[in-house]
Amino acid sequence: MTCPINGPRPVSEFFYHGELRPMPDPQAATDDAWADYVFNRNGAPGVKREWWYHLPSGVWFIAERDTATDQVLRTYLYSDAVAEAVQ
Amino acid sequence: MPWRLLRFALSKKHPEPRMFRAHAELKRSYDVVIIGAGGHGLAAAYYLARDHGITNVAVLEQGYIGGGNTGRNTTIIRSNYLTPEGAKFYDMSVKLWQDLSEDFDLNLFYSNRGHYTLAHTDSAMRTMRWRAEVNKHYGIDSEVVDAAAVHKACPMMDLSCNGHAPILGALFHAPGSIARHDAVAWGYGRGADQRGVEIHQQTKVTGIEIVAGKVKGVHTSRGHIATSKVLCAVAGSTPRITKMIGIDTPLFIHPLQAMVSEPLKPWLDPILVSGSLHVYVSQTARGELVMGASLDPYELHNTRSTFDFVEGLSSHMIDMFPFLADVKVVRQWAGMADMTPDFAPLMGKTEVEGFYLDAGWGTWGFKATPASGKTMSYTVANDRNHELIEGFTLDRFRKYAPTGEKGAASVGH
Amino acid sequence: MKRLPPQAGEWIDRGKPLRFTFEGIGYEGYAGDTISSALLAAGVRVLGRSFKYHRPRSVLSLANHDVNALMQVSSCFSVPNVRADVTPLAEGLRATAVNTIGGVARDRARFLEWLAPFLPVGFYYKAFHKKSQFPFWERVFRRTTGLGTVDFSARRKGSPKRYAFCDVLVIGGGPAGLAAADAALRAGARVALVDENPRLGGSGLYNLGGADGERQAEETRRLAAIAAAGAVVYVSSYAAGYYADHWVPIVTPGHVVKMRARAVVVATGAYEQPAVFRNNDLPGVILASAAQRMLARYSIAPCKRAVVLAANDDGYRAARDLAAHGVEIAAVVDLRGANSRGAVPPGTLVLEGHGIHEALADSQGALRGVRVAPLARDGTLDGYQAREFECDGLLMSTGWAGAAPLLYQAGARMEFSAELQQFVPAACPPGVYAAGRVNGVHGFAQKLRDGAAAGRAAAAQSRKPGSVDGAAPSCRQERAQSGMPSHPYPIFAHPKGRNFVDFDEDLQLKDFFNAAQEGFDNIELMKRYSTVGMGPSQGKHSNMNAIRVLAKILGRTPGEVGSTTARPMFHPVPMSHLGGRGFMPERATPLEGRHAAASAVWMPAGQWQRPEYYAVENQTREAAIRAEVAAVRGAVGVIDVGTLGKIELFGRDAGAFFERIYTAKFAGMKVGSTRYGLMLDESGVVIDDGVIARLGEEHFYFTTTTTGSATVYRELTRLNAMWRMEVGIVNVTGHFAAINLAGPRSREVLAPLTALDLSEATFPYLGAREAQVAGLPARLLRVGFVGELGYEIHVPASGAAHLWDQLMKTGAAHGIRPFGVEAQRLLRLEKGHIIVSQDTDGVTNALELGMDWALKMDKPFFVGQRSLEAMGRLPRKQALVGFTLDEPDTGMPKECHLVIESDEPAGRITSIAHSPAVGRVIGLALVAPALSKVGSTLNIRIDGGRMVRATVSETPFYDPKNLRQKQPETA
Amino acid sequence: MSETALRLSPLYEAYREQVADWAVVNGMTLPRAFGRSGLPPVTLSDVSALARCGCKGPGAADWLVSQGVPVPAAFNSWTATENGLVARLAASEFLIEDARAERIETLTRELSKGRRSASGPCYPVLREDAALLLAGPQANEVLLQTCNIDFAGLDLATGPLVMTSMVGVSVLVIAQKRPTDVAYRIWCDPTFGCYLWRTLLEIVRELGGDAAVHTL
Repeated sequence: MTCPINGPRPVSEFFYHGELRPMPDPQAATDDAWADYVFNRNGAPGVKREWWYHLPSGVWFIAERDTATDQVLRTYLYSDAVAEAVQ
Repeated sequence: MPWRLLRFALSKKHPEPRMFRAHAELKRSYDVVIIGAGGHGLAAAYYLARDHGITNVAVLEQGYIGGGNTGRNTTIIRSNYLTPEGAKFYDMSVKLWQDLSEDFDLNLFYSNRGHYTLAHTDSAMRTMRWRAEVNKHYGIDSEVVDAAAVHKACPMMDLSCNGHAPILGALFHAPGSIARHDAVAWGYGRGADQRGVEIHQQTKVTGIEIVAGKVKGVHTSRGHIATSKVLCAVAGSTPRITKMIGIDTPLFIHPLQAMVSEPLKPWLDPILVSGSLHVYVSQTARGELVMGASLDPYELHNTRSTFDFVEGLSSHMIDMFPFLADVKVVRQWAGMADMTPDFAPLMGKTEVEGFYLDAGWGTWGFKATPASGKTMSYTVANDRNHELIEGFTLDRFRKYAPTGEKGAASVGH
Repeated sequence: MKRLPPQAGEWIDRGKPLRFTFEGIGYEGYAGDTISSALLAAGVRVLGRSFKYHRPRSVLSLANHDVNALMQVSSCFSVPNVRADVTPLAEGLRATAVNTIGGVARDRARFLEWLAPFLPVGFYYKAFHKKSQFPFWERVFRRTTGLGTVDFSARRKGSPKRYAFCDVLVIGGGPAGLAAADAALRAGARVALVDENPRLGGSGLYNLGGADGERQAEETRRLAAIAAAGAVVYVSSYAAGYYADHWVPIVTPGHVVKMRARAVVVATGAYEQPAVFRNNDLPGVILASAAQRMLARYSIAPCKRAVVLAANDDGYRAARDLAAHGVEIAAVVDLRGANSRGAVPPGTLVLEGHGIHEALADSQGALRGVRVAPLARDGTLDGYQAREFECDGLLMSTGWAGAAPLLYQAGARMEFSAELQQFVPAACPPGVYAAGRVNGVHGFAQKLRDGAAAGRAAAAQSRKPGSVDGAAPSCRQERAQSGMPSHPYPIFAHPKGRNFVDFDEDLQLKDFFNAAQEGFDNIELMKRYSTVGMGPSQGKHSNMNAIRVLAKILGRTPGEVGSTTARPMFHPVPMSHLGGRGFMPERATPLEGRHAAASAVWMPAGQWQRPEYYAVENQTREAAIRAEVAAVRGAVGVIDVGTLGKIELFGRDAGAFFERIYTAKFAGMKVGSTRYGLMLDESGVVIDDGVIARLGEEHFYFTTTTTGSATVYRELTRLNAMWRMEVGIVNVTGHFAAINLAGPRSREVLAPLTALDLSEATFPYLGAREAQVAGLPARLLRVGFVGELGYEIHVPASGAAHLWDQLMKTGAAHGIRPFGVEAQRLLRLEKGHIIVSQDTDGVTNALELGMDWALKMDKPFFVGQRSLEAMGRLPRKQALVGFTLDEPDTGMPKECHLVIESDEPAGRITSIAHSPAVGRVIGLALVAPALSKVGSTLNIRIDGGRMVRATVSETPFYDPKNLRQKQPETA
Repeated sequence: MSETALRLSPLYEAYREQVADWAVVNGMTLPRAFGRSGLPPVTLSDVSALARCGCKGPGAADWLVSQGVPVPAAFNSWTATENGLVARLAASEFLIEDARAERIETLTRELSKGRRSASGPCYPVLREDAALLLAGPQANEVLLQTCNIDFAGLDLATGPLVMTSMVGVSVLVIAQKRPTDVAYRIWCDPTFGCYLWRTLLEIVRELGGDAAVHTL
């Protein structure tokens, strides 16, 4: 796993949080839709955008990882992802 | 020497038929299609045929019989669960287990060893008491014991765990057992086969045909089958199947690893589990120590091994059993565990008519094999959830009513 | 067997004799010997017994695969399952064969072989399972099962593990590996080289074909070059497995080296494969390469008179090596047809188109001769035409199986080469290269070229990843020049069986046919049913033949049958090596020494140890705790709360941030005040609580639970990254120490140490201040967890001991006393304060706590709020209530005893204790909503199944109006 | 031991029983000697008494520049200053260490006022770290046995700083080239200090080394 700030490190130095998932508008969402957001996961294999955390430095970042092969395609800070989305 | 082995010496030709027939072709339609020829799928097929008279059943398996988590787990059987739903369900399972070898006429090496869940902290002791009290209420043989009782059961263990995590006591569950895992799949497979069920190995499901919210058929690598009922019993592959029909679930897949030592003369009688040290261990009929730890910390859909795992587990094994320093680890492996947020399974009917789930087996699926077969066959045959699985249905999450097995939150094995 | 005359390159040091015993009999060997080689040299023919039938066995490979010569070896304590073929001899070593009854020579368990006809493949599935009888049979099985014995007196060992780094890791120090290392070094790479033998060189130094001085010389030159170029060499070491990103743990004799390479060359060679024929397991039947190793390394003649079974050139080379050392060759039996013979010493009988029909045993069970028969056109042997040859050694050289586990683990795609009759890599992942026999390249010159090519490619890859395509092996030419190293089916049926495919598990040829007949006719099911390859050698000598047999049964090719996965470990690894030192981080507050000096009795709290209470001489635990409680209620106490998480929040949006993460409101919070907060997860489950202090408009300081500090900080920083508010979060958990000074006299204790005005008016309950205390910059919070006037004082960690000392000094006159976690638990219970994770569990949501005052549902958003809204519309499942025990004399409930209603569980006790302040047993319980009203009766089942009654009560139990926390100045 | 010092090293409990002779450095009680002379192949020293402070936030770099503190340009790097060093942790956090306590006191005072530069705010970070120094020819061997970083492969000219896990503890490590060897500075949370010290010292002693006093 390559931390965008600290470089390649053994995966044991990282904490995995799970997939980056947009939160629905709590006001607009029905109770069912909210429950789906809270509990359901995209459990199927594929390339996912995930939150990872480098424990010794406290850096959060996004990893694009193929969960079938464990291959990490790229990693970047969330702020960069937002910047990218804006552009 | 049992007399029944005589025939092997007396007959010229090996006197055993095939356990499961090979079928050159799939039929055009089946009453029920079961995806997954692991213990769960085959058990459901067996009870469908035996208890419900439904024999026009195909069990489809992309690999080979029992090649998934059935053959990768650490074979621990117990019913000392925390929730009433869990305790009752697994109690049924343990009772079925006890008769299974005779049912099948196949020796599963169902070996009653006694099961100790070690507590290293006072909060763990509290949880043990909670489990014991719930268990006892439902007639399950569990009790909280002190460190002296643990010492008596396993005098060679270092109760201080090298000073890292002194053992204060344990939850003792007398019915805790181990069994020969592959044979369970074979036993159910043979029994189902004998009753007319077709087992199709190397047959991959590529799609599920749904019309107006109802199951109509299954697409496979060997052609299309018409059916109105599909039971999905594929553990770590469940999300791939549910994705085909657009059902969302809380399942997430993490690898679960295990390792085994070289064969040793038997010395470890009970099954030991330590939540604090992330160790569970038992000794098989072959004399190997089978050891496991906690789930891998991130999602992954393959069965690769990591060295971190054997390092951590070995270190904690030596904390508990310092004299194992020179005992060698022969092999490590992994399975894919389909986890749920509340550590309880995901079973029963779904929003798609005729599509039944048998999933969410995380790290607790092997011991559930008979009960899941029994309850799922009932559910499929009657299109009505069996009462023992009502706490395990998918819609509990929309009711914000998880089944709190997670409250036990030690190692879930 | 006697030693041969001294020769150049032998591994034994004849100047250093070593005495040892085997099965209680004394022997002598030399330094450099293994246990097996010393025993062979001493003429011992039977080294062990087989697992199932207890047949006599001896050396097969002399290459770490001789699982039928496993030993129990004792020095200061006894080690099970030692591989005698590779374990160095040591002075005074005592060895016995494992798993015998009464010794290897007269193993009483050998009767099991007579039962063989009754014990077909999988026999144990077919009987013994009557419920009434299984326990008996299980005891019988447990007596016979297993190999070595665990010595409970063996001591804990933690061998130091070590990381290492290199550009190119070459695994295997044979011709191909040395060529690869040499080439990589020449390309300027940092090279590490691993070989499981005590010396490098591999087959280049023993597969000599009679007298290949040139080959030896070339190998020796290369070894010198590698040493001169500074390669890091690990001998007597093996790569246990290949793990992602070129991580390869190297198991050395003393410890594990975790090697991180930029590129890996797998030059692990091949396992020579046994032929299958009747009695192919007799002591004296060995692999040809094993014979060559005996000759060159240990200067032992494997026998006096040999028959060589050959199906390739290597067999003839071995025959010439035998002859060169004076061993008589009765015959070379070549499985191939006419004109395939290689060079043999003059006068040697060569029988082409013949095979071994059976091997014959002498009275000890060792080899005395073979019956050689011509091959029929269908590949079977014609036993009627068999000729008998007397011999005490039979060398098998019929083929090889690549030592490919590491390639499988690396994800190489393997394919079956019909030309080579071997699984070879078709494509390797980036940075992984195969060379030599494992790559299907068999000739010496070919191996050198293949190795050099791999070494160059690996060096280039290590400099610039992706520069070399690791996918296409450039070895087609070398493979094509490798001849036909392996026979396609060196497997021969015999009506009387005992033709073993798997020596670990005593599996005979017919077992495979029978397993297939029962439906176990794919390789994975075959493996699981027959247990082929599941023994200690993990199928290194059985898998390939099992695949061939199954292919034959199914009428397919081995490629179509496929191979099973090869998981780590390559060889078994001791747990002490894997466990290493066993690092277990521990945390200590800066007051650890002060607590120890005050006789603290410790209890674990995550990575911390906290004082449970302070022991007092001649006082029970209970009395000591009672006294601590009394001090807090009546005078003053101090408790180290430094384990609490401590986090600072800065920035314009800090207040708004808190609004979103805690259930309370913060927008209108005044500077210099504190507030209690509950933290939830998205599903509304309570995950943490703490006190939040506002120290400035843009500056907050808050505490978390002891176990929650790291996870809360982590999650907050994630939310901050996502929400992108102007907030800075600093985790100062360890950098601040915290002491809670509590009790009616606390103000008087604190006053002399600070200039801060402590009056109730200027520093009221729930206030927060920054001031100098005892000369230290401190933060003071007026909190009431234990329900008395109190100050939580936070100071930089290095000053904690000083502050403690000063408090104890000024407090002495007021009867100050340190109190521990137990006293605090009781004190807070009297106040009805919850402990997250004791009074809640992994699924308890905030609505169930009866703390609606802390849930500001009218806020726009906080984590968990939306789920609480939805749950608020659904029936509740449980509620946390306080209760008082009705009749304390009937029995004392414990935490987690159940509340029973209508014969069903209806809740559980989460906290309980006798309260001195209330004079009753009080507690908290999570109960069914129907039981949650004040005044409801709770029926509690206690130990022994007895029932006791309690009544739901209001909380706090003690000082319900919180007057004691707000005490005005005492006189 | 001295009763008068205001501050105790986070490592104090780890060596208290082995030390007879104490000194006070920067207001912190420290050993005067560990009772072994000569230069062992590797030594471990307590340098926690060095004055230290930290800051973080988007405006931290600019604010430090405004205070005349040299700021390392690259993430995860450090620069030596006249009496200490400035280390850049990840992107926008800094650790400043100085043998002169007054210098650090001034910075801390300024920081506590809530500082903001053009590029954003700068927040103070309390640094009560356990600070260790590992030196001698075998120092790298200690690191290889305790953490998964190839320190020998780092280019010391670039002043690399590594945040990693050492024997299970999060640490910050820099390598300082010295005339005869490379010394490693290690910082960790003070509550892990004693564990880290004891664990490292055990390995240091296995390698023939020992604890030593390092004069600040």
